[in-house]
Amino acid sequence: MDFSSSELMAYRASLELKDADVVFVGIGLPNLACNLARETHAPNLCLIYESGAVGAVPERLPVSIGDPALVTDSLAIVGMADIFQSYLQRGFIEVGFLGGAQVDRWGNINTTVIGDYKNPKVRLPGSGGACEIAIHARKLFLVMKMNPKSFVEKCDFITSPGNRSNGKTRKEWGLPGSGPLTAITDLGVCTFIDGEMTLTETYPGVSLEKIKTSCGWPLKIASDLKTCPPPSPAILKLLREKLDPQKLFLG
Amino acid sequence: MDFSSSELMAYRASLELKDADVVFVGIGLPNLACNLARETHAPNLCLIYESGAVGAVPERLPVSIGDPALVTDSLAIVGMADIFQSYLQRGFIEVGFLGGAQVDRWGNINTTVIGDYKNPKVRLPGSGGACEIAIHARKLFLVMKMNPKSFVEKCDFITSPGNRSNGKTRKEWGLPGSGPLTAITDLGVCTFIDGEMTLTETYPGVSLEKIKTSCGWPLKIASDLKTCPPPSPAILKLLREKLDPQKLFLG
Amino acid sequence: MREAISSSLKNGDQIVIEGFTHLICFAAGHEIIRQGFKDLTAIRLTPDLVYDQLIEAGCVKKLVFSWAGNPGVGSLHALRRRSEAKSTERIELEEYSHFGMVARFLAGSSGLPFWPLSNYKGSDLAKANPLIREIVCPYTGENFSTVPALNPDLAIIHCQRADKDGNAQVWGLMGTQKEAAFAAKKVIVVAEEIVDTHVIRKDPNRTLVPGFRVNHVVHEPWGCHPSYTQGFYDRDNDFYVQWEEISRDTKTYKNYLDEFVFGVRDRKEYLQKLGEKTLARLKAKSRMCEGVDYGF
Amino acid sequence: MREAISSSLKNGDQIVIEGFTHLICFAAGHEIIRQGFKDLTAIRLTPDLVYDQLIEAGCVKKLVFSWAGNPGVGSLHALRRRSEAKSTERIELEEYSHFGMVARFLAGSSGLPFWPLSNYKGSDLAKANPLIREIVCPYTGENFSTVPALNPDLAIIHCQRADKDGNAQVWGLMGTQKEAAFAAKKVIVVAEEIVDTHVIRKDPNRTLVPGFRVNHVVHEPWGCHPSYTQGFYDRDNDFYVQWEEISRDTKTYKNYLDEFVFGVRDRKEYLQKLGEKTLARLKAKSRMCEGVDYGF
Repeated sequence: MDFSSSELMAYRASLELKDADVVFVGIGLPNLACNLARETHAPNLCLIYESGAVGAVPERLPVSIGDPALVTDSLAIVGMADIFQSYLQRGFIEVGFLGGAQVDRWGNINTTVIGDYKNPKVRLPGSGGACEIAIHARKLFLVMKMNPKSFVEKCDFITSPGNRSNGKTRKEWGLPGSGPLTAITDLGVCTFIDGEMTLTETYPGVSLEKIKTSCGWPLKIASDLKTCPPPSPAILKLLREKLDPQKLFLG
Repeated sequence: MDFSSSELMAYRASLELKDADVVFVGIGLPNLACNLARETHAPNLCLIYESGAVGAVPERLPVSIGDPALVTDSLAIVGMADIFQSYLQRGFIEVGFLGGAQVDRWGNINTTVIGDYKNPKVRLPGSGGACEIAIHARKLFLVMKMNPKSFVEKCDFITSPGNRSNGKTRKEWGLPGSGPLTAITDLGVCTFIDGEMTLTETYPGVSLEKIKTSCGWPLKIASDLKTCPPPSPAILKLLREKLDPQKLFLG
Repeated sequence: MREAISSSLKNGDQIVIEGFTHLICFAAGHEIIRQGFKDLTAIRLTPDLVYDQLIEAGCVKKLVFSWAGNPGVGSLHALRRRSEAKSTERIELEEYSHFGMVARFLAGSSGLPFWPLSNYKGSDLAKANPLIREIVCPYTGENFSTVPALNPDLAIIHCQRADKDGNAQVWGLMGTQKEAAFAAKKVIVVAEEIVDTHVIRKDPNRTLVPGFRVNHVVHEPWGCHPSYTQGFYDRDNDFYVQWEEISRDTKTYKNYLDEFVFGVRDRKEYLQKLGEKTLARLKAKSRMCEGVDYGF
Repeated sequence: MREAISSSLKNGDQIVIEGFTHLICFAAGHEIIRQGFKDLTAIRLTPDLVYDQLIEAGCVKKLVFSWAGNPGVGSLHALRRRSEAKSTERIELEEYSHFGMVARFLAGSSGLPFWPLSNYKGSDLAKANPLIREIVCPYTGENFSTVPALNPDLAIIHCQRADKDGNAQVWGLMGTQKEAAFAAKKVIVVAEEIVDTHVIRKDPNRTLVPGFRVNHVVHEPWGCHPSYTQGFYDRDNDFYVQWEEISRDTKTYKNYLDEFVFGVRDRKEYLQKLGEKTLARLKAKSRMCEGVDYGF
């Protein structure tokens, strides 16, 4: 059966979600993963968007996290002060997803600049809510495509702290959230072991060599390397016909 | 024309209000004064209650500051966090009224205990919102009946700071509000001059002697002592027939 | 209600029954008295009659508050009998102003251990309460007061309507109910009406507490009397006035508790005792607003 | 709108046009461009297209923000052309995260010079922005980050309906509109509908900004396009996608501004240019909710 790496990423990410989890959702693949989980094993997932939508049930795939489809029929709409103070900082967000332009072995993420901060080669959008999600989410998952430009030895700028940043571990910084637990990429899945990204699953038909050359540092490989099971035809049908028919996020 | 001291106090307090003032209203005489002002010279008075009612137009005289009549047809209902942070602490409350069990010459008010704090002779209700109103109201007026027990040389406890408390002036404490400007009593009206309560108006038929013996310290008397004009029959009619027909607060 | 209280509360807990004049859940307070809990730390801006009854019934070890009276009427006599020089038994008091209590709930609901406020300078309140402290602004160098976070073991939130998952909607005065619900470790939502979730979803801006924060949902019509619920029933101001008489004397106070708290099994029986005439007098005259459009 | 902007704004002011995806008042942004204001400090969590247009038009000296992109589509090219190594002209940037910006508005709207938050530890953001500082909790001794208060000279708040006094009601996403309105020195309320005050008073819990805070009220239907107003019109996602093409090239960008900003006298003419078909495509399909009872 044929499927794209984006479809596989969305499917694999959905497996990390448990029913009734309270999830802080971004746009793109994480959003697809959440909607897939709701359609399959986690019907009571509570989707929260930083825009203030709580328990959203979007009729259409939202193009932005402030889409009106996230408001209609939500369980609650609250101000952003409540989202960041009473939901996130209070510790009620159980799952967060992040991605970015660069990630290092400790799961530090850069969404700010490529190059020097004051004189950047590329000016990226910045943190948005990413920094506080990285700090407070009880369980943090990374969803990013893997290549030597994005999986780097050292981030040009640490927007969102991972398991070890600026010379200290999370514990030493006293960060309340879990920090990155899993990185779901288009080539395989990495688990953070002792805080460091370690390849634990490859995708069907992806060679270990391909993965190694796609990572900017000598990636640790788990001794018991598994192959990620491919999505079933039913899952693919859901993704293609119901969840992203316009292929907005599924390449 | 015959009238009670409460009627005179409500009338006199109403004269301190300007049209469109944003007023933090308590229950009792200040509330009557505000409603009288709305019926006469200040129709656009904006009444705010610490319970969260903004621009209230109570159909009946509220028995408590959380009365449902303060909600119906208000301009806005907000949480108490907004009332204290965004309305009062932000400096948007132009007028506040306070009273209490004891007041001293500097306008310090006690609504906490009579006697020692840890072992009080009488346990009073406490501050409620009084302390923060005394600190933040742009213009503060006191409304209290005068007798030697309530107008005292020294308050047993300073709940709400006046113009000079615990050895420092308001300025030295850095308090943003005006502090007490006027004290409206049942015998006369005092203005705070250089922070100290000074008798500036007597009521018709009230002797200076009576006032002096009703105050617990040698009360300063203004050289240009005036007599407060009595309320007109129209004002009395409003107070008795429309604003407090059940005589809840008008003795 | 019986099961919700017995499974959520234990002796010595910190409890908050929120609601500022509006939505004070007397039904919960009476159930706590009936179940005979002890050594509670009772937390409310305005203890009101419901906490005075908890105190008289011997459930309370400590009171955390900012205004303790019978609004517009008089004193809380059970409290006064336990807090004045002549008192034989005493309860512990921890006292703030309203703003200070609101700030404590804000800290607790925001996951911070403290909250800064511009308050208490020149007042004796900070001297009387060592938990009111100071902090320096890193930009202006000014001093500001702080209060510590409140994270009570249990918050009881009354609302007009909720669904079976506890998604609770409130209109009219909101007091500090939202902050209390997010600050507490456990939450009981008590509703005048249990509605289908689609009723909640049709107007999501009215939701004050999301279901994922709620441990128990109780359907208790008239659960706030003598307090009130906007759109359902008025405050029983006559009762608040009579209470001054009832509560001043310990014998009449005991008789009241015996008849209206211990003498009934639940709220239904309380309402029967109250009688049709009282309920008819207090029933709200409808003042509907229009709906708004959530379409796109 | 013309008079409201010209009488409220001056060169060099700090301005905030609030609204998170929802209720972004493009009509106000375009009027500011037409009137040719200069050296503005433009403040928004998400600068979005409207601030990118202010930047391209040369109105902005400094940008204060937390996420600068075209949501789900791409970059803000006017900004990138003025913030990267190869840029010939530069604008000043002051950068936070969303929570940091929300906290700055919270401080400003609460009358405090700072706001504490648990954030930024381990991140480079605090290193890049010296205004992010630290404070120590007086109870636990822990360090927390602080951000300074924002009190902009002017806030522009779009809402579904307001009365002539500026009492403004909003439903759907509320972003940080309330905080911005209370933080600012002057406030302009822009409404899809001007209603009689009794419409506001019938549902007071929906009021986000009270009239006494408002200096100008402007009636501007479709004032947010290509952003949206819940219950009135949908977000023009197609335009946001096309914008990537329009804005990447300075010539097509200039042509757009010439035609849709400088080429029209006001919002009415902009809407005529947009055309009936676009408005028909975006007009909201009604989804009314029910009213609630405010009686007692």
